[in-house]
Amino acid sequence: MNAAQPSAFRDEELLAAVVADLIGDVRHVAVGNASPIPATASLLARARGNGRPYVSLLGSQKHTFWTDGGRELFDCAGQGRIDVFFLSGGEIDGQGNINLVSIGDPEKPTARFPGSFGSSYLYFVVPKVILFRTEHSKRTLVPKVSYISAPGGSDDNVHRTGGPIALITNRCLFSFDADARRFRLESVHPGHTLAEVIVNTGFEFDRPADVPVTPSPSAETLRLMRQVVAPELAVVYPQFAARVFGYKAA
Amino acid sequence: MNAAQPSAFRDEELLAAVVADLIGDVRHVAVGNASPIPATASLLARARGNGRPYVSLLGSQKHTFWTDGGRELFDCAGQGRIDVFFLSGGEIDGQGNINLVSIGDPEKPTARFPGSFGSSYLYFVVPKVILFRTEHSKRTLVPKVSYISAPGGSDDNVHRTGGPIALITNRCLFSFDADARRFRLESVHPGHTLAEVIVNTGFEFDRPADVPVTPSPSAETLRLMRQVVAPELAVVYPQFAARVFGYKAA
Amino acid sequence: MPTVARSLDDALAAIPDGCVLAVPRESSGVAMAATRALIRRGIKRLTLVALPTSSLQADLLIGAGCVETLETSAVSLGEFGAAPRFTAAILKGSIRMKDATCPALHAAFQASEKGVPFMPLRGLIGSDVLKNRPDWKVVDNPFGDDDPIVLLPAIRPDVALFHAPMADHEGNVWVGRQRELVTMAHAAEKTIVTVETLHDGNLLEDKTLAAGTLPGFYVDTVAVVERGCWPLPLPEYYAWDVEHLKEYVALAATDEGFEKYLDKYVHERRAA
Amino acid sequence: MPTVARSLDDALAAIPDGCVLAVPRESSGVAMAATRALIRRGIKRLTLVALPTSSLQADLLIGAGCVETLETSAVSLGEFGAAPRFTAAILKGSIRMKDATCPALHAAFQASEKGVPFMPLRGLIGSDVLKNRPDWKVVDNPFGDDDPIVLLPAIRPDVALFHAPMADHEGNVWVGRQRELVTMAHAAEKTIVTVETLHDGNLLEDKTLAAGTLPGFYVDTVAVVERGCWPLPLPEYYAWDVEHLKEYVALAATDEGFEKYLDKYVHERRAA
Repeated sequence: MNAAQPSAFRDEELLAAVVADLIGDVRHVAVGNASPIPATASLLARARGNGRPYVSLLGSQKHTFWTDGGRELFDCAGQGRIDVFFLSGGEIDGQGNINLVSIGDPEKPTARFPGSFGSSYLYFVVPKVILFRTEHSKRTLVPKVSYISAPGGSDDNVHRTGGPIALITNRCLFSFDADARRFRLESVHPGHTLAEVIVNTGFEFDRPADVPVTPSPSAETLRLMRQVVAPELAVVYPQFAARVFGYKAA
Repeated sequence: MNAAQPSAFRDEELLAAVVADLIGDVRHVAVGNASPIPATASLLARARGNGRPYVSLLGSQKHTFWTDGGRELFDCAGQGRIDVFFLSGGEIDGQGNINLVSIGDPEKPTARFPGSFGSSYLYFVVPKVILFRTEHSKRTLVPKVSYISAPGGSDDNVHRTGGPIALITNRCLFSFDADARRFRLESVHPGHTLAEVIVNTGFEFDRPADVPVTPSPSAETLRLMRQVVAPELAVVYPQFAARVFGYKAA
Repeated sequence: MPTVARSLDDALAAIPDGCVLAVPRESSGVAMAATRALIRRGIKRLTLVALPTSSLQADLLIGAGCVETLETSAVSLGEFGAAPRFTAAILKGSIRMKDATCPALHAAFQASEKGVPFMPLRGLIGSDVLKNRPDWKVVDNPFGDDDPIVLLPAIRPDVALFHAPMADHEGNVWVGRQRELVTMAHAAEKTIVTVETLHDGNLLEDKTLAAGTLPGFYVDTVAVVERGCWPLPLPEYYAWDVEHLKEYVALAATDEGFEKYLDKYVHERRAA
Repeated sequence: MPTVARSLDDALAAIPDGCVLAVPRESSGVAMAATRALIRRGIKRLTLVALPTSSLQADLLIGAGCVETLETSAVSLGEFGAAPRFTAAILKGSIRMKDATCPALHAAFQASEKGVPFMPLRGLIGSDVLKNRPDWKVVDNPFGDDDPIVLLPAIRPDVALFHAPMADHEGNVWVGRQRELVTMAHAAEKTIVTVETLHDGNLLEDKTLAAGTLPGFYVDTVAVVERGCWPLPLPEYYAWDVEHLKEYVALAATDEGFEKYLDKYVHERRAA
């Protein structure tokens, strides 16, 4: 990530450590498919909590307890039994709206993404949704999304027990103010600058007078990730575990 | 049943044969708990149809295919996949209303039955509901039920794909005219009389000028019941099979 | 994380007076040993919701004065006849009865399972079941034209209590094809399960067993109670205790006889 | 009564042009051999409903011109990238797309399973998913106070088509914990299943297997097709064919490449 701390930790470790702190003390974290950094963060939270939270890694039958078919994830969230989930977006805008569908007129789009998956629902019912998008550019962080797969905020009369709490990118961490429906810059990752964040962000955001540097992961956090989490992670993400943690299954 | 045909067939055989004819050519008959005569009739229909209809004997895990829990019976009916069901009532009235709850003011009843079970739903969605009540008296067949567990008919705008088609008692067979919401006497069982039916029925009903005698079961019907149905029935209703058909499991 | 309780009483500590307690029909595994333990403890003012019917369990709890409100579709001892304490309580007016119909209860539990405030159901219109349920509503189907349909509010019990053939040390419970137990646990705030036996190994790691397993995630406490459904059956494991049911029916016909039954089979911890 | 078909083509005869065809996500058993057979037969004008997402199956059917309307929550080849024929068809406007969200599809199938005209679902309000679905309605929750909620009309497919590990000679199909397949079959008019193998004996008579079995009552036809999900996985039995998927992605990037793929893997009956 930067020249100052070449061997201390890797970018992925920093991001996972930041996400683990965002997770906090909860009962159940669910992580979508193909999300190795959120998975690392969740397993780190579990390692810190001596088995709490439950971590469901979707797409891995071994790491989910579902036995009621594909609906159980959503039913479980509807019951209030999923505390943290991760979402991303082809576009994310300054009101926390996410777009997983298309760019341009939805009837005649100029680009198409896979689709909204469960976001149009989960964004409303999971208390802590962490937006995770490593590519931090004006292409991804836009003033207004072309298509709202799920809105960042809702009118007061709309039943909503969840929503975005933060957005983490390769450059910085934003928190989300649900009342103001705006992001606030919390910290800039080591090796990156405020100016760089401003120039690469397509939406307006709040920020403190002095923007802190994202804290580096502690020695204990790094030890847990490398010794406890990496072997667990390798079952689902062997290439990632090998590349980031140098872990190879026996 | 009567002195005229002492050894030809038993009451239960006559009733089962009549019910089997009411079932007709359908795909699926479901029979509630503790209903040996409807069960006999359904298995007779299946024996005649070379395995069609499917017969579900509720309360017997071996004779039901359900694997989706207690709701599957009702979901199955809602899908239009149950063609025939049997209901009874502490009271049944001339409009086909059935009462499985209580006598008198529901707030301060003078008698209480177990409850409506699934009748308030199944009566609406099973095309052929056969009412089966062996006790034929003014106590059971009343002008107006004290409590409607399920109504015999509905207004035109009410979604209804099912309802009563007939009422069979120990004395006679009534058909049900859904448009007029009235019963019509179809036949009186051998050994019983029209006068006896009139005096023991608490509601008004239509009848032809000449009321036929319920046809006796044919030799082939009796053979099927005694040789094919009795052994199948004995798995669920051993005492009934022994008493009526003299069948004892090896 | 679910715990395996040291004793049945420990497991039942999470069922307070006055709570909404969901229990299954007898063909799905009724926690009768637990029921007797609750009566011994003197539990009071239960809102008992039996999905969708009940038999001896409701009758015992009612007779012992534990039930304030009962919501179910029927209470009956089946071939053993009417449920005497239930019938007596209704005629005396000593419990509040919310008569339902089986699919309505299934749907109302599924509403909680899905996190929605209500579920629609066909039928019911014109019945006194509907008429006596001011908490159920009739609306015009917005996808139809002059098409009334009933909406049922979600039932979210405080505790679900049932008995199953086995659980593992992680609290995963094998319920087989009794899938209303899965829905009941999904719908309830807490779930307490008694089981015949503890299974070594993780039920979720065997793909055949996993298909019939309620994940421990939904389970708060498991307690091992052999023949925990007695004198009711645990289908495919053991049958009704016919003689006992006959004795119950004879005794429970009167207030005094029922007290004798409690003394003999409940308070003395016999077969509990 | 369900039949065990003599050939895959026989089994698929009940899937006509223009029908509403329901298929599952790739982790539940996608009938890929059957999909290639349908393309060979030249099936046309399908309304394809993928519960709740799709990958190679939708991409192949779209590329081969079999699909008129697609309803699903996402089409993606996952780690292999975007679905090229799906993306091309959307940009060209050659299919009608009904974008949904996963729980909405689950609920709409459950509505058909329960015989109700609609199901409620939280969320969605303020999204363009909802805005682009005039067939979905927002009503005021009659149990709430100024509480808008979405109602989804039931989806009743003409045919459900999927692949499972095994079936027996009575047409009972073991689906394990993939229970959306049970709901799909309940919701559909007809159900056609390809399986790896035929099980001797009746699946419903084994209490452990029964818990994961779709009863033959809901199944019209079963056909045995070994590795019927190839090149997709059948979870817990076999994995993705990674090399094949890479080849697909490379070829399907262009119209001409996709035709080559069809010639090589579909029309030549290779591995079908």
